[in-house]
Amino acid sequence: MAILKSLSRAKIFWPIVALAVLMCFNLFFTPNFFRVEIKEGHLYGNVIDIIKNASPIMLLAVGLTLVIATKGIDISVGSIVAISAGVVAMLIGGDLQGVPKYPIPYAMGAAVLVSVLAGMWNGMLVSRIGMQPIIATLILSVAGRGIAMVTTNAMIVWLYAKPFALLGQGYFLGLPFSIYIVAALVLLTALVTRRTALGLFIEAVGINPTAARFAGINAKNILFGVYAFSGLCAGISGLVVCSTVMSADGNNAGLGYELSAILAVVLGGTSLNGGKFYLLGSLVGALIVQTLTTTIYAFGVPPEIAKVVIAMVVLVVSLLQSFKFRAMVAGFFGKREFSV
Amino acid sequence: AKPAGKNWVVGFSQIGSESEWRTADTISVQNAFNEDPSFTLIYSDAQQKQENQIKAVRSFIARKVNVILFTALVETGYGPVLQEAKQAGIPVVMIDRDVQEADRGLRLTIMGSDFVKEGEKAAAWLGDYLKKIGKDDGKKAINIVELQGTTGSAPAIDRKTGFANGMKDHPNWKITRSQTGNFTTAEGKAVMEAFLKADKKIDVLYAHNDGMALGAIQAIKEAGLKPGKDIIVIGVDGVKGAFQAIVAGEQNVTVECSPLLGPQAVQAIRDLRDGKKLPGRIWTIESIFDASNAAAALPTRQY
Amino acid sequence: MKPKISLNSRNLPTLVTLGLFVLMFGVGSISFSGFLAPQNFLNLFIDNSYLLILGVGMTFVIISGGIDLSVGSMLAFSTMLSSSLLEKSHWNPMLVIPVVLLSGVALGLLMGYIIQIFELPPFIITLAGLYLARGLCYVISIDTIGITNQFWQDAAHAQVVLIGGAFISPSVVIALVVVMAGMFVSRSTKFGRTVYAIGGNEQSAILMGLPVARTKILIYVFSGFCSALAGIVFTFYTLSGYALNGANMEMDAIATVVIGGTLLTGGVGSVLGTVFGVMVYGTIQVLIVFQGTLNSWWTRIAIGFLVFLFCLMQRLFESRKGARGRKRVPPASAAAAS
Amino acid sequence: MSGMTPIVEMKKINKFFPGVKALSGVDFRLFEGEVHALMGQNGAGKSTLVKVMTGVYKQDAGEMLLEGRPMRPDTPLAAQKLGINTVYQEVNLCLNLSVAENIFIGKEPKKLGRIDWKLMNQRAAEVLKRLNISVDVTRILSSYSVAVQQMVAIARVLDTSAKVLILDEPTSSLDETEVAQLFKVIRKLRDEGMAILFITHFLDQTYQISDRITILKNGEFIGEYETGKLPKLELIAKMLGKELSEFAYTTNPDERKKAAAEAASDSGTVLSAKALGLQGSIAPFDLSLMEGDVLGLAGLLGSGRTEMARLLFGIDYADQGEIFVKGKRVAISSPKSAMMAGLGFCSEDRKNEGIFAELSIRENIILALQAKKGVFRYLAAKKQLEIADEMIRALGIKTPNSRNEARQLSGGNQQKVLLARWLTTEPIILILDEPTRGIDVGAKLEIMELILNLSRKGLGVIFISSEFEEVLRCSTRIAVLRDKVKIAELAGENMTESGIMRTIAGGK
Ligand SMILES: Nc1ncnc2c1ncn2[C@@H]1O[C@H](COP(=O)(O)OP(=O)(O)OP(=O)(O)O)[C@@H](O)[C@H]1O
Ligand SMILES: Nc1ncnc2c1ncn2[C@@H]1O[C@H](COP(=O)(O)OP(=O)(O)OP(=O)(O)O)[C@@H](O)[C@H]1O
Ligand SMILES: [Mg+2]
Ligand SMILES: [Mg+2]
Repeated sequence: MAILKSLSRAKIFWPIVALAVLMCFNLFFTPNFFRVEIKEGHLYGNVIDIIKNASPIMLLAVGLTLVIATKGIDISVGSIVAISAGVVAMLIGGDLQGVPKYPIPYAMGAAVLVSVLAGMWNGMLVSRIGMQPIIATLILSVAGRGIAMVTTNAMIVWLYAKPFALLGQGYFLGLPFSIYIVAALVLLTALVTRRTALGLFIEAVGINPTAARFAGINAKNILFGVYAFSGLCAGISGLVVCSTVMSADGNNAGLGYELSAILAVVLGGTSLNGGKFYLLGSLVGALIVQTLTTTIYAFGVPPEIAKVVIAMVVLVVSLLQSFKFRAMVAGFFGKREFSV
Repeated sequence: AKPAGKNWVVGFSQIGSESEWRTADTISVQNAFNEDPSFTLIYSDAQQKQENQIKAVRSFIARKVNVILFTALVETGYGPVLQEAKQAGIPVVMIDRDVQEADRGLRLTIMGSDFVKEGEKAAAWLGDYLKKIGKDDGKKAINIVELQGTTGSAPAIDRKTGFANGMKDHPNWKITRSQTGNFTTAEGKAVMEAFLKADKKIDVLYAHNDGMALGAIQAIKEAGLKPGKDIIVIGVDGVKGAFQAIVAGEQNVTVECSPLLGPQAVQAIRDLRDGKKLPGRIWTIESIFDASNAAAALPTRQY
Repeated sequence: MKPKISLNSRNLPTLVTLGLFVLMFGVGSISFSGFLAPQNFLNLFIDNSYLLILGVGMTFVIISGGIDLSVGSMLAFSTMLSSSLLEKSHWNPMLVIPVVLLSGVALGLLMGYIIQIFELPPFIITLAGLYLARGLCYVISIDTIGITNQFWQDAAHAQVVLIGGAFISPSVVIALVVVMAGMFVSRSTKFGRTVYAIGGNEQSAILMGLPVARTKILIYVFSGFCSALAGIVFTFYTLSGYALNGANMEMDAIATVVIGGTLLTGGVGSVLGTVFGVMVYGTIQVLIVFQGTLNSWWTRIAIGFLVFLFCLMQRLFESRKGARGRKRVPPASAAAAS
Repeated sequence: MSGMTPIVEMKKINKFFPGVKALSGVDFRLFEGEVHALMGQNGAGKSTLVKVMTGVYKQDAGEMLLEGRPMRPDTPLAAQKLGINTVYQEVNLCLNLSVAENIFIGKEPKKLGRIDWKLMNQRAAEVLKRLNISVDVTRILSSYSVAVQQMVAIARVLDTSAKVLILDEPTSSLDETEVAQLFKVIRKLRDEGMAILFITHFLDQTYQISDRITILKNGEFIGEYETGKLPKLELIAKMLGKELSEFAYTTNPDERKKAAAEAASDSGTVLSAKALGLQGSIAPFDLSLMEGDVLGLAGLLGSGRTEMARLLFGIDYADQGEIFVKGKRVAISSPKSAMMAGLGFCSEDRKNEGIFAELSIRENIILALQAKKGVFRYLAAKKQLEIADEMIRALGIKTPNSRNEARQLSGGNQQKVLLARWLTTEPIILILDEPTRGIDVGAKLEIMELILNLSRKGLGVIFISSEFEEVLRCSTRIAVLRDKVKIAELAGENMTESGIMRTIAGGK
């Protein structure tokens, strides 16, 4: 365990550097970026917003980290977010007085269940039918949004049931409630993967599925499991997304989140080639992505060039993680080698 | 034209289903045509892609439809395919969004709303309202933040332009921040959160659609301010959620942009089949809703 | 190019896709009048010429085991650049075309270079490319720019009439030339075969003394070139530049390449397969338009379902084929570690 | 020789990997018209030296001369351009390309600027014919066995008019006739003046083919010798730095057989298979294995030994017959169920089916045990460390730290890690498919010694090796296979090399 920790610490170093650099930029150039006040009994400020708004991506990133560790990818999570949001909104219903159609916990449970089913569908395609992950999940990423539209009758469903607002808008001990959900999920995932052999098995499957099978690991079940888990994470993320704006928008909920989340995982140090994974790294990656977005809003970057700025930051953070690049910058020119 | 009373096949190329407004539009057209058994509607969703629209129109021509209903995603670039329709003798009726000047000869008419005008209406309403509550003395700066629609989309560009036109009469109005919220509630909220932290004083929020306005309202509330009072909230579209917000006093106004174009479209095509001449432009009937008339209108809203 | 097409394992997926295309076209012809017309068939090419060009570039990238997410944005950028050079700067079209193509090459080179030299994942770097190219579109203009230039107008309206009065557009000719070139390069040049070798096993390719680094960079250069060319063809199609063009088109390109039998894990696939993939994709769209009552959101579900059916069928064919020999490790698991 | 300039000369080469001194101060000379054997134990640095020479790695110190002039290839391609052709230890080909392409890619014959496929296929067939191989060169390489792949790798470098040819363990998966054919070709090339560097762990082959020998040990240069003047025993002693008498059991097979036969006779059956078979893979066979038994599987390449092992271990699913472990019928449907039933299996293809390159050595070792215990009974870090260190010590795995990634190990040490993985699961039946392939003499003896020790403790072993000598040395009984059929079982008197040969030749 100690070894795992020290390794992941080394890996997490560069993502943290990148985050720090972004923060420093804001410290100098964005007025009041770090000001935190207390309003309505909770903390209020850009930094708090970043944590709060990063939660949906963080939740997705947790699931995706495990999927990517098995050398897979899940591009359907954005659509599953929309489905989950749609289901929970339809079950709670748009009653103006805020009386839920079905009890809120049931509605949430149902939404998460549907998401897990979606994840299991992906898992089945990948592990049993043997489809390539990107194609298997492409199916649901296309069809899923359609399903979300069908569930919501293509309307934005507005919610007025107060207690449900807690998930995405509420505060607990002064901090956004959603961050506790993230913390709980990460803690649980870390426990399950690192205090049991699951993490090792996932990595083994990602590195060499055949060898894993020969070593007595049920690779298929592991694959199935990580996609189902990714569905679960997307489902929870969908609840938070729905609660944040108290509405479900089949068209736009979770749109493009899959790319942000994949980006977060990769920025966090987990390789798209599978193998070793870093949960905390993924969280830092998600924070980088969200800090960037918030910076663009707060700094007042014109929308026309916002995308260019994002591209540049993604590039720089990726380069920072490249061993070759660091070696180059450090002046070790000409030390070219092939690892065989 | 064909003899009256005959069954007609109508091809309808819709932009997509990117917003609830658009869906309402689609459903309105579909219902209107389905109610009349002498029409068969062939509907095609372009999923916000111009190329898909061109393909759809080509397929309509191959399918030999009698008339094409067409909502253009962008203004330009449909010339060649409209030319093909003309060669095939199929009339094209634009709905909601028109094509550019040079190609207008290739279509019969346009029915729909005017995004620039919506922006102008919003600015005009704001002028009146500020005068009414006595907040605008013509000198003191009025700080406005703007939530833009999807960068580059026609409603975003036009509603921005329209509002800017309206602002010309008010030198003390200032747009302090303007950022895209991509027409979505979630991004509208996130952007507004950042605005609120960066600027001490925001008087007015102008959102290019109600969805973003509703998201921003939540952000304003979280900042401990009162939407509709501390910050004047202006939206466009007139969706149900906005009416509810106006009734609750959290949004001040919504500029209607009616999607219910179906009945008008059916009527126009019937006229066409009967050999009548259509006017070059058919306007939709639209109004503006604020605290004075929203509550009364709310029960009748369909979307 | 290989002289004869034999039914061996290598072109089986291509044949499967071809068969499915014929089947779908047949179903359409039986169900709808006007479907089985020469023009309706040629429309598939007219309406998808840009996708064919993107597909050829993407095929190379995917065979090499990489991926290029930037193609849709690059296409948009190319439409913006050409329209603004033509309409705002009033450049000569003969100058605009090479400049636009060069811009595609330059962006491709940049991405390829970073991917290769710094050993970064193509998924992320081309994702950055996606943002960058899209951002540059907005920098040029957020408005659509209509093209009135005469040369462009002519190219857009010109019809190459074939026998029987049916016609194709000049863009189709361009696309077919690219397809032929792609087939030639992939089958008959050292570069093309090296692409396959890299996709099969990059480490082996290095040890076999193949110019892996150069080839990998060139693959992205070629894909960038194809995106830029596709952008020009797209402007012939729409006569305008628009910053939101080609959103998610990378997914269309990837889907058609995969439907065409190219494996995303690299090493296996063909340009011809991609052509059939595009045909299938186009036919799905035409079928849905002809059908005409599917609700918009149901079309998405239908398309998802069709992709599912396709992949499922391909998997079945593959495993039937694989069942003959004893199952050994698929080459995929030996993929290069970086 | 000393009068001539060597074609390749390497002086005082150093190469370090994190925590490993792979080469230190190694000198090496290769002359025109000679076959030079590079000898040394696993991890001695042979492959590393080759990789430095051919531009895969860059040396940390030392210089290299090509025909007296300094050379600095920085990629394998550059080395090829200098006239150095190499078959690396890990068969490095592209399984997705055709046989012909694997031979010619990068130097395809052209006609009018395009690849001339017809000529290429024709020439490929010709080159392979020189190696006595006739296969359909247009089929993709993955449809052929490892042996064919190995030959293709060799054919690839035979094609050219290079000055230097390097073969890193080319014979590890070839059978005797194939080796003979290869040697014929090598001799011819040598006589034409090519300099050939040859790495193998087969001592006999070294003496058959080489003119001179360079010995490495632990990355250090031991010496350069004329093959004729270096007796075999001395060579072994130099490579090992160990006395041969330490391996009493294995060097005295007769005594061992007697002891084992006694042990086996009064013990129970641990594994038996009845009419087990799979259509298209292997014909139904019977098999039984006693406690403490070592059953050798002998046969030519492709005779179905691996298939038999895969069926027993549940990798392939038998379509007929049944398996009993300790008299109880077991349903073996996956490696996992086989493992739970008490079996262990070391695959012959350690790169693709064995090692997890990016996992640590420790994780590689404990993985099967962990899989056996299940996900939730996770071995504590301390326990893991204990087990791994114990195994590293017991098997003599050369690594500074069990935390290092497994890919940094040399081939032989990776094999030991695999063996360690299965030993930790304390199986009652262990199937070893070519555990000695590509392993040096010392390690081979160690592994065989280990097998015997285990069998003495009651473990039943199925041992597959292409070297009859090894099979004979270890086994208490030998099953002979030919063309996917088990044709005989030999025991006692009949267990001789000629006995096996006769049995295999018999039916034809
Ligand atoms: N890429 C690498 N990274 C780290 N260490 C390495 C690497 N390659 C080789 N080594 C180490 O260098 C030493 C020499 O390895 P090498 O492969 O040259 O041995 P070898 O003599 O070829 O052995 P074998 O006979 O088993 O193939 C070994 O200890 C090995 O662990
Ligand atoms: N994927 C495959 N497709 C077709 N034939 C194959 C495949 N893999 C192996 N073979 C063939 O099956 C036979 C079995 O080869 P294999 O090497 O497994 O046999 P073996 O008896 O285990 O010999 P050894 O263990 O010495 O390699 C060979 O003739 C080989 O050509
Ligand atoms: Mg070696
Ligand atoms: Mg074998």
